[in-house]
This record gives sequence, C-alpha cells and structure tokens, in this order.
Amino acid sequence: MNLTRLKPYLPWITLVTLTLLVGIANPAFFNPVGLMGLVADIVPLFIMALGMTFAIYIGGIDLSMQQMANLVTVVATVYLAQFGIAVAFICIITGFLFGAISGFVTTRLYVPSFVSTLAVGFVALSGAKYLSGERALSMDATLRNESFGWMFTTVAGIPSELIIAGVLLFIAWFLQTRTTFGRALKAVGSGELAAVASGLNVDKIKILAFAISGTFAAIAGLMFSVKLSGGDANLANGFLLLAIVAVLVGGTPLTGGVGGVINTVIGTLIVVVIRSAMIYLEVDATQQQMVFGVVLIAAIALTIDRSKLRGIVK
Amino acid sequence: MDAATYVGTQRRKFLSRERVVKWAPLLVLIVLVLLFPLFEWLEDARAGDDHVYLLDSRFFSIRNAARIFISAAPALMVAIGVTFIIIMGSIDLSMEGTVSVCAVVFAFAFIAWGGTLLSWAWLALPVAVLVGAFMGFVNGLVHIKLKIPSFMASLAMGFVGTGLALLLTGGDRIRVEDPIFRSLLTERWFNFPVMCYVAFVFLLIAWFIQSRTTLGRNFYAVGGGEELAHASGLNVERVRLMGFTLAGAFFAVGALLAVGRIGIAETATGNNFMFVSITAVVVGGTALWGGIGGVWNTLVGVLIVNVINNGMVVIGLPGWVQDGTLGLLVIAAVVLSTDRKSVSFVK
Amino acid sequence: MYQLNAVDKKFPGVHALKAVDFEIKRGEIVGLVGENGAGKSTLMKVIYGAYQPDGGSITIDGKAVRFSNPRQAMDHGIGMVFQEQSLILNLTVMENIFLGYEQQFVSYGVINWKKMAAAARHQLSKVKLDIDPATITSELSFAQRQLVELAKVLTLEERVDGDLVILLDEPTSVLAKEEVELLFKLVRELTNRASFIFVSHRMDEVLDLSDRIYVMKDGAVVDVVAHDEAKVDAIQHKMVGRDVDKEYYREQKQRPYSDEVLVSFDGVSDGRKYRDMSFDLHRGEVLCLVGTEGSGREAILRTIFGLETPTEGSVSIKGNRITRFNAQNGVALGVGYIPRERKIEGIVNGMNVYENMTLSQMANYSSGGVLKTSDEKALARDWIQRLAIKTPDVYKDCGGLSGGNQQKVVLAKWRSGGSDIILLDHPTRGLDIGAKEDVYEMVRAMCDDGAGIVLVADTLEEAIGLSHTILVLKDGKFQKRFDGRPGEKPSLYDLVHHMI
Amino acid sequence: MSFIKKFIDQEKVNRRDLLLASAYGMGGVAAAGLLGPGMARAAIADPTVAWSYRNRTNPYWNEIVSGGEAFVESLGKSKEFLTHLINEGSSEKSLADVKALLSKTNGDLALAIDTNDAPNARPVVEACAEAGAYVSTLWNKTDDLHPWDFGDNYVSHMTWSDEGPAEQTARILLEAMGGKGGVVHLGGIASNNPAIERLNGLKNALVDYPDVELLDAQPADWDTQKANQVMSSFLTRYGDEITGVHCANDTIAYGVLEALRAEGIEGMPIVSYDGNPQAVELVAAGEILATVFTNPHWGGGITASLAYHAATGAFKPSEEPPEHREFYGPTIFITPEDAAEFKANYIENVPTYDWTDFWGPSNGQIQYG
Repeated sequence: MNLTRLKPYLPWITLVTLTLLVGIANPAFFNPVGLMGLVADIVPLFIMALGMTFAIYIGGIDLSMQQMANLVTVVATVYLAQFGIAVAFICIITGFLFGAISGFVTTRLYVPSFVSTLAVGFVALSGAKYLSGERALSMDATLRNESFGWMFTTVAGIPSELIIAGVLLFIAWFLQTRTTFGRALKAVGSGELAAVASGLNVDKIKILAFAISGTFAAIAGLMFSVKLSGGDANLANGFLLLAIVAVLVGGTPLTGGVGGVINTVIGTLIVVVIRSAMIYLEVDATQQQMVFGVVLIAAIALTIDRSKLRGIVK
Repeated sequence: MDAATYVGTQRRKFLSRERVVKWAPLLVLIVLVLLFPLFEWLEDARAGDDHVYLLDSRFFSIRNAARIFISAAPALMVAIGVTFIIIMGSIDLSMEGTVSVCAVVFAFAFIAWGGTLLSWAWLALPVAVLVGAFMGFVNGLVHIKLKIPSFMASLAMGFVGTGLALLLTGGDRIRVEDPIFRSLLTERWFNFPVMCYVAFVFLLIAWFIQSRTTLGRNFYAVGGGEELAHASGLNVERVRLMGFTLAGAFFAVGALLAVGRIGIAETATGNNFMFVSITAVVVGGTALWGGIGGVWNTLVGVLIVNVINNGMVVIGLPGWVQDGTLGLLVIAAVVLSTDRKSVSFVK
Repeated sequence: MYQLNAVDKKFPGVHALKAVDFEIKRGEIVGLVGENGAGKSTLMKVIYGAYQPDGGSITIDGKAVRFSNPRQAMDHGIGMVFQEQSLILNLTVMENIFLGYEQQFVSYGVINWKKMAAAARHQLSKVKLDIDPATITSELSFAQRQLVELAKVLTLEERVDGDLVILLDEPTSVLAKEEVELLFKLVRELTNRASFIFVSHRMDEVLDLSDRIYVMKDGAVVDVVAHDEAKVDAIQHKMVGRDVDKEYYREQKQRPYSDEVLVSFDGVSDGRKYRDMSFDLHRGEVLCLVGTEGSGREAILRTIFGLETPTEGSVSIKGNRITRFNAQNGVALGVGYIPRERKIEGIVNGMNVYENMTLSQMANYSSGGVLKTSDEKALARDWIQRLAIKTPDVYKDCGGLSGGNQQKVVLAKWRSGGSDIILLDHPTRGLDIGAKEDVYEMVRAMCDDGAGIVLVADTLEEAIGLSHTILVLKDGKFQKRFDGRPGEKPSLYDLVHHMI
Repeated sequence: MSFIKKFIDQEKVNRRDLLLASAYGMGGVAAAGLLGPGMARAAIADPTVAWSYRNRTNPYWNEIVSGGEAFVESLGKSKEFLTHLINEGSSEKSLADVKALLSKTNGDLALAIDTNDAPNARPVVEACAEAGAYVSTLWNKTDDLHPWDFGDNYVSHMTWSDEGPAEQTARILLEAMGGKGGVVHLGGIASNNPAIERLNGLKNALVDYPDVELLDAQPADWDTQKANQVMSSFLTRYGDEITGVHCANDTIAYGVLEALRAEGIEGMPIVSYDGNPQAVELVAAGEILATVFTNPHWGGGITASLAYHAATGAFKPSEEPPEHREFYGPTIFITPEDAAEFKANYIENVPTYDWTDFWGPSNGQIQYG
C-alpha cells in the first residue's frame, strides 16, 4: 500500500499507534472501565472541539469558546434554581447569540475571526464576572440532581455523558455531510468567492457557523458546570488551546473546507491519549509540558494531509 | 500612439482611501488619549472640583506616559517580532515559551557569570538573544521542513518552550538584583526610564530591517505573494526561516526588558504575551493575511492596547467591565483601520 | 543558440514530453501553440528550469546546461513572463523588478533605494513605461503591470553575459486589443536585445508575431511552420488533428430573439465604473459588452447578478424592479454568473462535480435542509452526458478537471437550475479550440432554449461572431450600439474605432 | 458504635454515593464487588502517593511539593516516588489527570490535591471514592462537600481562614500609615476564595480606622506582571493619595514593589501574604511590613501523609472527630522584628516534621459562615 492511499487514514493510524504504545508500556491502560471513564471525562472538551470544528471548517477560528463556556457555567449555576432544566435553553441561547455576534463582527465589520472572537470572548468574560459577582458559585445538590442527575446515569452500561456526546456528534456530522448548510459550509471553506458567485448567502452561513460553535461551547460549559456542580468566571480555563489542538491534530487544517467532525473525534482522542500517556508512562511533572509539545509536533506532522492544504503552507 | 502615452501615469490623490486607512490606528490612539482625560474631567466636574481638561488630567501626564511606556516596552518587542511573521502571512504563537526560556536562561547565566553587568555576566545579554534566535530558528525549521502550518507548529513549539523553562527552573523564580541591570527601570533620562529608550532603539533597528534590508523587504514579498516571490527566484524558505529566527531574537529582547521591569525571571515571565502582542499587531493595522503594515503600526497598536488597559484603571472602571471594554475597543480599532474595500472576504 | 535535443519528461501515468527538439535563434520570436494538455506548459517549465527533463539535453551555444531551479535558468539568461500576473502587488515597482536580486544595491547590509530607483528607471525605459519606480504596484493598470513584468525579465540583460531568451506565456490574455498591439510592437523592437518564445491561445496573435511556430500535440512537436507559410487552418488542423469548422462561431445557428425583455437598465450608474447605462436584454439574445479593460463591462455584469449596488437609475429583471442588490436575489430571479476567474469564482476547488453543480440550487435538491444526494448525482450524470464533460465519475474533485470541463460544470450548474439570464465573463479564456467550440455550441443552445445572454467576450472576433447586439463602452460610458444579424455584422475596425 | 448502627451508616453513605457519583454507572456495592475492594477495601499495602496542584511557577506550590517530597522520603522512599499532577490552572485537566491516575493505579492511590477551583472538588472526591482511593484536599472545596459524607475515602480537607490573618496584617499596615490616608488592595483571581477572604480581612480592619480610605481594589490574578501594571495605573489615578498597599499575596507584592521602584517611591507601607522565602527577605529588609506564613511545606507533607496513612489503614478516618477531617492550617506572622528568627527556623533549616502528628499544628475545625 503506498503512502497516498494511506493518507486519509493517518489520523486513525496515529491514534491506534499511540494507544498501543501506551498500552504496551503499561497494560493497565487497557482496563476497559478506565478507558470508558477516560473517554467520558473528555466529553466537555470534545463538545468544544466539535464546535471549534465548524469555525475552522470555514477557514476561521473561534477563540471565544472558553470564555463562552465560563459564562455559561455561571449562567447555569445562577439560574438553575429559578428555571430548573430550562436553564439549558438559556445557556444554549446565550452561546448561540454570542457566537452570532462573533460571526457578525467577522463578516459584516471585516474583523478577522482571530481578533473578533478573542474580543467577543472578553465581553463574555465580563458578563461571567458580573453575573458571578466574581465568586465561585456552587449548585444546590438536590436541584442539580433533579434537573441534571440523568447526565450521570448509564444507559445499557454506557454513561449518559457519552450518549450526549454521541448524539451531538451525530447532529454535527449530519449537519456537515447531509444538509444544504453543511454543503454551504464546505463551499465557503474551500472557495468562498465561488460560493458568493453561486448566489449563496455567505455572510449568513458564516454567522451561523460561529453561532453553532458558540452553541457547542455553551453545551460544553453547561455539562462541565453540572459535572463540577458549580460555576465561576475561570472554571473552563484551559479548554481553548486543547480544543484547537484536538481539531488540528484530527486533520482539519486551518485553511478550511477539509476534514470535519469525524476528524475531531480522532483528534480529541489523540490529545487525550497523549495526555494520559504522561501519567501512565510516569513522565516527570516538570517535563510533561515539553513532552506534550514535542509529541504534538510529531502527531501533527503525521496527521496533516499536506496534499489537501492546497499550495502554500503558511 | 506610443506605449508610454497610452498606459500613462496615474496621479495619487492626497486623501485617498488608502491613506485614511493607513493613518486610522494613529487616529484611534489619539482619540483614546483624549478620551480618558474626558472621563476624568467628567468625574471631577460632577464632584464639583476644578478641573481644566487635559491640564489637570492625571492620565494625560508625563509621569503616566512613562508608566504606559514601561508596561508597553516588553510587549512592543514581542509584538515587533511577530509583526515580521504576520507580514509574511504566517503567524507565530510560540512567544510565551520563547520569552520564558530566554528570561530564565539570561537570569541563570547572568548570575552564574558574576551577577553584575560590570563582569563577564554582560555576556548573558547576547546569549539570551542568541537563545531566542535559536528557538525561533527551530520553530521555523519545524514549520518549513515538516511542512506544518505555522499556527500549529508555533503553538506546539510554545508548549515546548514553556515546558523547557519549567524544566530549567523546576518552578523557581530567579531574582536579578544587579543595580546596573535594574537601572533599565530605575534610571531615568528626561522622565523616562532607560528601558523605554532601549525599546525605542530596537524599534529603530526593526524599522531599519523592515525598510532598508533585503530580508525586511522580502518579508513583504512573501506576504504579498509567496508563489510569485518563489517564481522570481526568491528563496522563500530561507526568508521564512530567517523571519522566525529574527522574531525569536526580538522575543528575547522582550524577555530581557520584562526581567528588567520586574527583576524576576520565571516560567511565568512569558504569560499573556501571546494574545496581547497579536492583538496589538492587528489593532495597529497590520493585516493578518500578510503584506501590509509594519513596525510603526505595531508601536501604535501596542500603545493603543496599553493606553486602554491603563486608562480603564485610571478612570476607575470596575474590574469586571475591563475585559469587555477592551474587547469592544479592540473591535472598534480594527474596524476603523481595515480597508474593507481591499479585502474580498475575511475569515 | 538555445536548443533542446530530444527532451523527454514523464510524470506518473503521463508521458508529457516525447523527445522534443526545439531551437531558438538570436533575435527570433518563436510561437508555441497546441491544445490544452499538448505539453506546452511542461515544455516551458523545462525551459525556465522549473522541471528537470528525464532524457535528452539542453544546450546554449552548444554547451550543455542543466538547471535545477528557475534561478539557475535566469542566470543563463532565460526569463519568464507569467500568464498569471506575477508581480507582488504590495511592493513597489522597483522592488518587483529586482526581487531576489536586491544584493547589487546593498552596501553594508543597507539597500540603497536611490540606486535601485535609477536602475529601475533604466529598465522601465526599455519598455517605454514612464512611471515612478516607487509606485506601489497595485496602483498600476493591468497593461502597465504587464510592461513592468517585461521590464523585470529584461534585467537579465545586465545580469547575464550571454543572450536572453524570454518566454511570454499568454501575455495578452488580460489585455485589450490595442494594448496587445502596443505590446507586440514593443516585443518586435526588443528582438535586438532578446529572443522570445510566445505562447498564446489566440492563433491570430501567434501568426502575427512569430517568425516560426512550433505546433505541439500529445507531448510532441508535430510541425514547425515559418511565418510566411503559416495558415490558421493548417495549424489548427495539426493541433487538433481535425478540421476546424469554418463556421466557428455557429453563425448559422443564430436565430432572431424574442420581444420579451429579461433585463432592463435605465440610466444606471454605479458611481465608479460606469455611468448612465441603458439597454434591454431579450429572451434568446446574446448581448455583448465590448470595451477595453476598465471600461465598466465587468461591473455591469456584477450589477445584474446583484454583487454591486448601483447609485442611480433603475434595474429591472423580468419586470421586477430591483431594490435590494444581492446575489441570492439574482439567483432567485434566474440569473447565472459565469465568472472570468473560473478556478476561484467559478468552481469550488475541493468539491466534487455534483456538489459544484447543485451549489446554486441546493433548495431544489433537498427537503427541509437535508440533501437528496442521489438526486444530485443523477443530475450530475445527466449533465455530464449532455455536455460531454470529461470526468471519471461524479465524485471527481472539480479542481482536478481541465479548464474546459470546469467551464462546462459551471454552465451545467446554471442551466440545470433553470437560469435563463446567463452572464458570461470571458467564457473561453484559456480554453483550447475544441473546448471553445463546445462553449459556442452551448451559447446557441441556451438561446434556443430561451435564455438571454450578456457576454463579455475574450476576443473581438468572438464578440462579433456570437452576438445579436453589441454595445461598445469606453471609460464607463456607452458609445455605440451595433446590430449583429448574420451577414450584417460590424467589422473589427468599427468596434475598435469606438473603443479607444 | 454498635455493629448494626455502623452497618446502617455505611449503607447510607453508599447510597448517597450511588446518587451523587457513579459517572460510570457502577456505583455502590455492585461496583465495589466488580472492581475489587472498592468501598469495602480496608487497606492498601503500598499505595501510589500523588500531589495534584496548579503549577510550578509559583513558589507557594514549590513549598507544597517540597513538603510532599519530604513526606515520601520519611517513608524511606526516594523523592521520585511522589507522583506530580500539574493542572496548569485548568479544572478539566485536574480532573482528567486524577481519573487517569486512578485508572492506572486501579485505585491504589493516596492523593493530595488542590482542585484548582472549588466546584472541581466534588467530582474529584467522588471519582476517588468510587475507585476506592484515598484523597485529602487542600484549599478548594465547596461548602456542601464534607469528608464524613464519603466514609474513609475522603480523608480530610485543610484550608486556611485568611480573613483573620489578613485583617491582622491590615492592622499592621494601617498603623504604619498612621491611621490615615488611602490604601489600595491588589487581589488574586477574583473568584478564588483566598482572594475574597483576604480582601474581607482588609475591610474588617478598616472599620476601626475611619480616617483611612480604601481607594481601590482590583484583581491582579496572583500575577507579578499584572500587579506591576495595575499598581502603576493606581499611581496615576491616585498619586500621592496612596499611603499604603495591601497585597493578596507575595507574588503580587513583588510587582507592586517594582512599580514603586520605577517611580522612585521608597518607604511605602506594604503588607502581603504567603511568607515565601523571598518575601521573608524583603520583610527582613523592611520593604514589606508583614506577611503571613501558612507553612505550605508542612501543609504539603501532612496532606499527603493523611491520605497515605488512611490508605494503609494506619488510622481510620471515619472514626476521627470532625475537627480532624476539616481543619484550618497553621498561620505564622512575620514582621521585621521576627523575620530573622523565622528565616533561621523555617527557611535556612527546614524543620523535620513528624508526619504522623497529623493535627498537631492545625488550627481548629473549619467553620462555615
């Protein structure tokens, strides 16, 4: 089998190889319960990466997701008592609106998404700080269990969190591959000018893409908030770069139009395997970050399909 | 009819759209500098105190200018480094790691070799810059040789840098107490500390590189059309590699000024430089898609960001509003300094 | 002087050059023609050093040479003027001219701008262009840029000891007719400085300019014709291996158009590119806008499609006065736009054939936003057959199709969606003869189906041959209307007279 | 406690765990049986000892770590025996790392942890209890989370009540200011508990000093550089009105000192918190008036020790009284007068602690207000 035919499978191969390497070095890694737990734990990160995929798929980026999730953890905690499970809708609407604002600023005001989303993120952070009174808030345990206790049950042995992730993945996948909107996203990502010349409402599509990424950020924030039973303006810190890395390692390049949500599944898993490998292989704590960087370079070097980067590598 | 007469020459209009856009960042800066004293004036006027606009302003004073410059100086160096990269149409996110490593290496070397600038320890300064250049070089190699887009390559290299700094220090912070080195901050000429002048000198050097050297001009060529530049016989890979190396060197200068400002080198020295410097570059009018802008734009951008940060505290904005206000002002500044007609689309 | 001897080049699955012999003498202009895929561009890339031949040899003045990159070729006096304009727009003219060779103006690491400007002025004088070398290139017109490009290549004269060979790859494709004539005049004058290899799809131009013409087909040189013996028919015959229809533009298929007005402009101005424009487009009509680059032709097309909003006057499409100008409205009213930049605006590189075909009409192939992919594929298969699109299957990435087939995909996109107002912007640009004929055939077929077509033609001949109506524009202003009934068509001279 | 009563209590705990925890759906007794000892596991012969903390860039955490290392060395093992988990300020990473380690060790784990953010404590503790590991927390937990709700597995929680000590340093500061003028406060990350408490301490003290105005309080995120910038902005806004600075911790004080140094301002009264070695030097030199030493070395060691000894069965946490399960850590004031002595006792010679004297230096049961 030659290398070109192998290319689309490189992210998979990287994932399997990494998993095997870790597993051989420490067979405890293959403990099914542990693995299941490992995967269930990354659900909020995965959902965030899923949202990020939409922004990157159209050739943009969404740096506001972490702050959006922060805001949502606060919103969820503050309004849980008042609205019960309906707080989920408030969270999702919040995410959608903030994402749409990012999209609006990007498309209508011509501010590159790198800057516009960063700035909108700051606004969301302000909101989170205001709403939380700059304190860490915690949810009432009974209320949380009444409204969201189901998130921690299992269905046929599978954690509900994973089922939620699966459903969201399916929705994202369906949106991306089966709908006119997904097709339009691909057109915008691969050739925006041609999309304009085909009469697509490109601005609307882009605004929607950012709104979707905002929505996913909100869902991730909500799940994280419920999981941790509380919220504050810094709770989701540390998500952003990992989510970006997960998308990129999965093989969705920043140039857009290539890759997609399935790649993000692999990318997230790769990131998680690398991270847990540090613990399983007992990498010294002071070396972990450096090792993470080096392995990341190797993983990206392996997974990106350069033939699809089209032309120059910037 | 002759070729020359047919194609003719176009006259440039004095107040062309390009010019307005070109000067917009400076305009934004001036407006901001005039805006914050206005809030001070309002505050005092409401309290019934005498306050002559600007003259009685605490914000609009030489002492505060010095404070703004002190906080801007390290960020300016880092932003200048990344300006070169952005002009090429790439991006460099490795600055936090590089700054930390350079600061730590400098502090270790400085203390090991004597701990005062009057000994051989002065060698720690060029060594730090070399280390920065080397880190940039490696970053460039990863980007070019492994054909990884600069966003990802530099992001990962940033992790490596921060990790390396952590490995070197084991988490300790190193104090650099030498009074001669610290005179960067403590010694003032005409009301401004030495570090402001040092930063200015490096700004001039960067300007010189940008406008008078082949390398500097080649950055613009690569940013304006990489494939075309390649077809013209330009060794684009070499230009890129040199660009990342140069950026690394400027990150190192930023690290030195950061250490000079605080007197401490640690793994966290590089924190927050990434978004601040890139935001500053963009706010200054250097386009993320490359080819446009330059180091003077970056100076204006860095000043805008620092004026906003300083001004918000000075007028007494509550902490939680500050982030959002910064965000909105950044959007406003970028909107004003973007030539919308010249870009077909933005992502 | 410069010779290729039995040069061979193979790519995986393709034998791109088959033992090609090629020679150019001092001061000669050599034409190079062939259909797309005949091996012209490969041959040129070998000549200027971008490709290395697998077999055969290259000699200059009898000495064997080998270039591993374009820079080495330049050092041997071989320069290239690219089809796609290769100037970097954010740099000044002089920087562009000396890009990659700044070292001569550098002392102690510093660029001496004055020295460079003086040298640049000298180069510009060779092409008789009187502009300030410090001008930013983006401020120049296309024609000026073309000359700067030529001036850039001519710097080889000072840099290289031996003789110069300059390749001109489709240099006229973005130039208007009279600009082409000026360029040719200049090239002829420059033969005292350099030899030229001239590549163009425009047969008349090649015949006009070249001393000898190499004809390529399937990777081999099939004939070398001297200027005096060259006949368009004979060369085209050799290129395509068949006779080209005398009725090239399908004039016999031109039928009168109906009275039904599709698009009506009444005193429309966009405030920048054109002023006070009034005309009607009828069902079955080909209306051609003729003028030089910058005369406002493209802006009018973009206004009809909805990409630009006029400042004055009224635009009606099928009786509806347009108030909100956007592409979605245009598409909804049946307007289809086939842009000049086919690879950028026409097709989406990275999407396959059926995805491209339904891009403008996804609503028809979906219910509730969910795509009916099997319907899409059926549509694509149907149109692939109807237009004889050469593609292995409907899953092929359109970026990998040839130019002609890409154009057919774009046409299929609009026609299959029922668009009956078709805007054609240089529809045959960069296409070989066979593909051009296909396009002309389609234009006639669309008219028969009742579509109205607004055309900005690639050449004046094309404009005359295809249109029912010709509007001549100059500097954004309407000049003259010509009726183009078969047998009563205006002459080239009539048009040019009003254009300039 | 009778056997029956104990059994019923145990059942209650298990049921609560079933409700609260069980992200894997394998809660309670069933899971315990399936996974091995689980809740029923009495003792782990040789558990892995781990410390999970924010980062290595803050000297405070380095002290914590040194304590942890001193403890494992007291067990006759090398320093490397201690597993480090660094969360880099990310709750998500904190939790994920703990889960990975639990899975790796199959629950044979004694974990000491600061969960980075209070809400994160619950899932961490639940995960540990689920896997049968033993966990002791430091600093962050929500008020509704208590060790005694988790049987033996949630061994203890230690924190410091910063309000009182911060109030006392504030009084030192306000006295030094002569009971008049203006004070500014530079705080930690606004939502962090210690940041809130330390500001409250200042406010409490100010009640007795009506002539001192709290000019401004802004967060400096525990960050030297940010503190530096905030302080210089304060100088612009308030100028000479500032006659004293109250810092939420030592790293903030460093930034403040440098901002003052840049202006050539000397002798400004400053107090801080944490008692880092560098800060102690500064106190000795009179540049800082007072700081509060919380003995992170001991805190780091004893937290790990509690988890370890509970895991090995050396003591049974559920049999300990509440004040042994939720307690305040020690605080020692450092002022210029005693700085030299303190330095000699705690910095130049790190005392050797008896790591089985779990509650000796502690400061009473945690009170919720």
